Amino acid sequence: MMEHATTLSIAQPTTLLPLTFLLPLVGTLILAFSRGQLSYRASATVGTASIGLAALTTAALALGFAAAGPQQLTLWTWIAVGDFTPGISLALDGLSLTMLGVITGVGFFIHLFAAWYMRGEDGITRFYTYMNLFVFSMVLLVLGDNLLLLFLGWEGVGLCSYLLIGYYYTHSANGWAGFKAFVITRIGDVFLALGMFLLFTRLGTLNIAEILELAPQAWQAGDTTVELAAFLLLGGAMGKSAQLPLHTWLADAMAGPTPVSALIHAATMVTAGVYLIARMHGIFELAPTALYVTGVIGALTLLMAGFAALAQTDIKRVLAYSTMSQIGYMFLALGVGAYDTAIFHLMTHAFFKALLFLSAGAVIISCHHEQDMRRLGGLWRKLPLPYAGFMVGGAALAALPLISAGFYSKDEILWQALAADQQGLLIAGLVGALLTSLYTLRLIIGTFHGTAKSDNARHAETGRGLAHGLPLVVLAGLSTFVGAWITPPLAEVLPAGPGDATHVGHSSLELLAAATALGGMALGVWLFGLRRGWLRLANRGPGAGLWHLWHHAWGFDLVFDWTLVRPYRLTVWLLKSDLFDGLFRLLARLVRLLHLGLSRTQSGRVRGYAITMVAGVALILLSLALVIQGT
Amino acid sequence: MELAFYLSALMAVLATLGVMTNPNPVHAVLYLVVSLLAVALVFFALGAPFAGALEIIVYAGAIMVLFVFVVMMLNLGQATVDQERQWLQPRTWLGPSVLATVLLLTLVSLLWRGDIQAVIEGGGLTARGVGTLLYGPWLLLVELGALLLLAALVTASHVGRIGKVAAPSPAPRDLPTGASTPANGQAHQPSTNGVAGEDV
Amino acid sequence: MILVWLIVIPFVGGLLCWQAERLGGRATRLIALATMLCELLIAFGLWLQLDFALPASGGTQWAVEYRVPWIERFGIDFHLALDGLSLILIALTGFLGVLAVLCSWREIVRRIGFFHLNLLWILGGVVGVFLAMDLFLFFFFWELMLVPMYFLIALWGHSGSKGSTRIGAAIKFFIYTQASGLLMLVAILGLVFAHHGNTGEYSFSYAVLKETTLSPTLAFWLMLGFFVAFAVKLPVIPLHGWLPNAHAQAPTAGSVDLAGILLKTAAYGMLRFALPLFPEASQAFAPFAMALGLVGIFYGAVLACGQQDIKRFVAYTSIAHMGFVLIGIYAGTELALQGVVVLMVAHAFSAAGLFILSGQLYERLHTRQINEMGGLWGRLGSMPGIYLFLIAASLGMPTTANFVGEFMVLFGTFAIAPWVVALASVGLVLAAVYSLMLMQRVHYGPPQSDTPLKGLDTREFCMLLGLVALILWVGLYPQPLLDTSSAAMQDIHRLFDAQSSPLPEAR
Amino acid sequence: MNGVPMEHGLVLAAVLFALGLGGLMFRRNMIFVLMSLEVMLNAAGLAFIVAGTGWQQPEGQAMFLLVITLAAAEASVGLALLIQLYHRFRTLNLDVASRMRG
Repeated sequence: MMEHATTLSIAQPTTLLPLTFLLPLVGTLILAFSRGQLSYRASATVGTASIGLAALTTAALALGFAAAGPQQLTLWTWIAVGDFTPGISLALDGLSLTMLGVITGVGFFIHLFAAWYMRGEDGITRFYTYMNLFVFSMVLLVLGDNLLLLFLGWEGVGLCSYLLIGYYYTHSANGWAGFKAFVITRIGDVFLALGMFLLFTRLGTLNIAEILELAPQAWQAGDTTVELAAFLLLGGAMGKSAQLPLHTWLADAMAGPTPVSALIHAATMVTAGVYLIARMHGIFELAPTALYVTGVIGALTLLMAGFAALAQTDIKRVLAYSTMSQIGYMFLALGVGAYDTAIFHLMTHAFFKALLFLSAGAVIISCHHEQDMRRLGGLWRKLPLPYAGFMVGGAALAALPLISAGFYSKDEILWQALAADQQGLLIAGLVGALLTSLYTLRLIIGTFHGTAKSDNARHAETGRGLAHGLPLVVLAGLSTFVGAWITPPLAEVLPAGPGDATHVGHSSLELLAAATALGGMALGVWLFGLRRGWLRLANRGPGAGLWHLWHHAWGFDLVFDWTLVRPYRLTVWLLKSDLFDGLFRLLARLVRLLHLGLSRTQSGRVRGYAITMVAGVALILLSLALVIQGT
Repeated sequence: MELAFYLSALMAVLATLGVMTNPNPVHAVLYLVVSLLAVALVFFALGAPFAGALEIIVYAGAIMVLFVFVVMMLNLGQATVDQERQWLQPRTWLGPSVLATVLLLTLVSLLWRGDIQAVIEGGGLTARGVGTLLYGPWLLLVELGALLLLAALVTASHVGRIGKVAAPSPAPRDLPTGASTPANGQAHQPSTNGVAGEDV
Repeated sequence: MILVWLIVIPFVGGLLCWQAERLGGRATRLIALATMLCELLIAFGLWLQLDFALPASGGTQWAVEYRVPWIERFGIDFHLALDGLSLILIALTGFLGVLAVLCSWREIVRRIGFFHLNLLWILGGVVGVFLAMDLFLFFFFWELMLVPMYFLIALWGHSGSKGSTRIGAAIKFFIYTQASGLLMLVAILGLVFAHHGNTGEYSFSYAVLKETTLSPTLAFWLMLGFFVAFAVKLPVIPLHGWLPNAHAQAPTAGSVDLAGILLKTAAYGMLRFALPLFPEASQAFAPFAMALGLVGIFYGAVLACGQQDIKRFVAYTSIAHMGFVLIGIYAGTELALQGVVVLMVAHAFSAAGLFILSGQLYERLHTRQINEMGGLWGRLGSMPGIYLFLIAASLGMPTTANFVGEFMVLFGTFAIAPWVVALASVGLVLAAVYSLMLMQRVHYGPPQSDTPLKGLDTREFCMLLGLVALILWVGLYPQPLLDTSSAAMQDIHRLFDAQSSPLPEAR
Repeated sequence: MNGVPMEHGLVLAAVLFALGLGGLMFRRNMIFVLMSLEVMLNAAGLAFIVAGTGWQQPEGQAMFLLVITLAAAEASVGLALLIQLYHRFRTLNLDVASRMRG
């Protein structure tokens, strides 16, 4: 079937479908087997072009999709044993198309930007190999029509994330950050795997469409089994999407190159959990408790991460916590049953967070790898383009009313929460919006305003070239209301949210949300810009304690260190000498001891032997005599 | 006859005690000869004259002669006697003696249970009976005995050889002859006899 | 007759190698290589020629059979037979044999002829184990493969750290396996005598003994004898003591054979003998066996983290992987059993690859201590990339064969024992922990020096690339493998099925 | 009195045997050890004769013959060893030859 993929035709979208992942795969293979023979330019070209072509393919698919509708393509049967028959088969519907667009579209611009960002680095071939492999895995994740293929992509993106976080391998800390990311997400993956096992055992299929069809027939809403399955899937999503309490890896993941953070840890991979829950919405619809817990986790995460983002000094860590917070919004939306809204926010978030990260990357390279806010400042004249990127992206992040993409999606989430009658979640969302405005302002003011606080910042060099400018401009454009015009074709795939039916009170909520965002911004300007009141607050009394707590993101790392890492290390240390084998070694030692004792009797003196023998004979005869006497 | 038995028994025990306690090797050998002769008398008293004769000829005669030869050859004189005196401390012999006594008492107590009703009156058994038995059903055993003697001969002549030291001692030459001739004489084993004869 | 050739070729090849030492090392190696290639080709030819997908017709489960009487008085036949499972494992033996010869091309310089004699005789013994359908013959080959392995470790091994010597490792290996073999012999004799008691005839034939009626108690004890014998070889905690030492101290070729094939003989033995001979007893024992498998997964994973010697590290990960195999075998569903087959093949590839790489690292660095490594990524050319791939395979990354195997086992077991699967899945996290820890400590971090080391030469690169390709092939399209073993696995699965439906009479 | 009770003959054999055994154990000089061995063998022979005559069986005397054969063989080999010992160590002390200790 593979040979069909070579015949390009827009009229038959199915034949185009494999190209979306084959192109990145070809890129990966070319780069991986070049064995260091390619120049920088050639590597970057191959790496970027493969994703660019995949993006074009996606565009063609989108055009075809309008006419032809959902597609289905089976390449080959992966495993066939009994009724266990997952295939390497792809399904294209509105949801996957949206994800595909985000992955290849945003991915292409990030790859392009990376060609500028990574100049002068060693091992660019390795970088693009991993990046292309990542896109390949991510595409398979969203296109897979069964859970096992989805899991293939799911693990693949995790591996690429690990590799790219540890890209600068000469620093051990980077490697350990990647390690942490992989292991924590793997914990989530185990839950997902268990969910797969459960669903397959009960429903006899792994095909997602069939599962969604069979589940309502098999279970009543609220049935324990289906709740359990939903919780297991949720566990997988929490790990991948850095939701409480499996979120600690994301901040450390910033050790990777900034384009990696933009692509993997903001735009695509971390939102895979949202995709998973939206994809499996049929299960969650039957499991109200799990769905509610999803919302609560989202709300808690968005608050926790919002506070933590307030107290970070590394600009990338601020963005990392804001990513967690925004995904928290998406989970909140999922939790109230507004799947399409979550995906919509996923898309806009991909635009503006990629923009923010790329702008941050531009700042970091321009300032000679300086990424501590306390050592930046006053850059807005020297770096106009990144400044503009930060302004537009920040506006979208803080949901500046009307002109930003973020406003439309976040407002929709809050409305859906209200319509679902979840006041608690709504309040959390509003508080989170306030926090978002605050830390966004702090980030922009700290980085671009005031005076330059280090030599690196004073001698910032402006980035040049198409690879630097084009991604920032395009993403900035998409982060404004232009991006909000894109309507994902989700109506066929996902059920309508609770707020789609009526619009009573929608406008008053919009006003409230807008007021919150603007109020937060005003407060931020006052706190960080005009009066510098923030410093006074953060340095004194309880403020310092809170700062410390938030700076370490509520101390989750410490908790995990004491509850998991240290006990595990202790176990390793205790068992190091192989306890069970020790039993056998003890046996061997005992035998040796006996051997030594017995060989002592081997004196070599004949008389001694004779005496021993006679004593033995006497003993035997004596006992014999006694026995005879006894009878 | 009973009297002869008990007297010679007493003599045998006393002579053996002498063997065990005497520090002088030559005296000890002589005591041993006496002990063997006493045992031979016991045999006569019990009515086994053939065995008694063998005892005198082979044991007291041939084997003991060997011992005497060796003692004389090694020239064990006063030094050995002193050495033996020094070794014969109570500390040395007490433990083994107790052990041997225990064994003896056990044996005796086992024998003294009184369930052996037999009384030896003597007579009745002749050399003829023994010969018929040996060359009848026990022929294989006789062959094996001959083989054993041949092996002993080869072993003794091999072991007794003394490296590169000159002056071959007479012992290895004498030992096989002395050991095998009487035994062969009793066994009437021509083939072994022939071998021994060639050796001599 | 072709089956006899399969066994004879390695033995004759070994003798030829032994004598060919006079012609020089190169001739010896070429002869050994040709022998193993020949073996591999025959296995491959059989695979093309025979059809294993369908349940064999004519009342016999074997695709090829060879039988001549051997010791008629005790009913011992020289009985060889081949089905899909045996064929897969024999092909694996051939392939790893080729790898073993290739990977010792530079490493072994002393007594080359005798080395290859031992190497090929091990492989011959293993092939015999996979083909023998007479319990006496099986025991014969089972013992036969131990002796050359002993020499391989004792004569060409590396003396490791902290006073663990190659001789000590060899002796430990021999005592463990020999003791277990004796236990198996006792169980075999017990079975034969039980059969004799029933029918008045002696027979060691697999097919005949399968029909023996046993009292439940006796069946349980005999099953335990077989199980313990195989458990030592698999290995199952707490009978694993020989494995880390033997793996670490053996030469690379020995480690490859040990991990790749010798461990598989145990799984094969369980599938072929322990289960079919004693279905009820095995069924009753299954929860314990699965628990032991779980313990193995955790224990191996935890201990791997504490190792300083890379080969010991890989050895402990083998224990963890074999835990999955054990769980799959005793789950008894068709899916789990097929998963076991895939997992065995996958583990053979990945562990062999890691051992080969460890050997190559040793050739370059002259140390196997992890704390003397670090930052090797930039110094070794393309080797770290392949290392990374094999590490990914060992932690069960999808697209690799290990993933297919592990997940089929888990999918298949979940219906039987969900809690076991839930706990075993935690082992997946631990697999990530130990695998990446190895990667981190060997290849990441600040380099110890800047001088580049020799990259992979053509021989090494081809070997490793072949492994990578095979792992990917099985990971993405395992169907040929599954079709081959399907009939054999269905037979075993039927035993479990027959048990779950109530049967009044004991077999 | 008519005849000797068999027990008496056997007890005599036991006494001689025990004496020989004692000598074997506490003597260090090899020549005495060999003599003790002769005494013990002789005692064993005596026991055979006593039993043979007691039960009126010729086998006892036949066995005695074999015992004598054995004693002769033993004496020849033992004395050869003794000479060897004396040449190696210039003494007849048995405790000196203890090289085969464990």
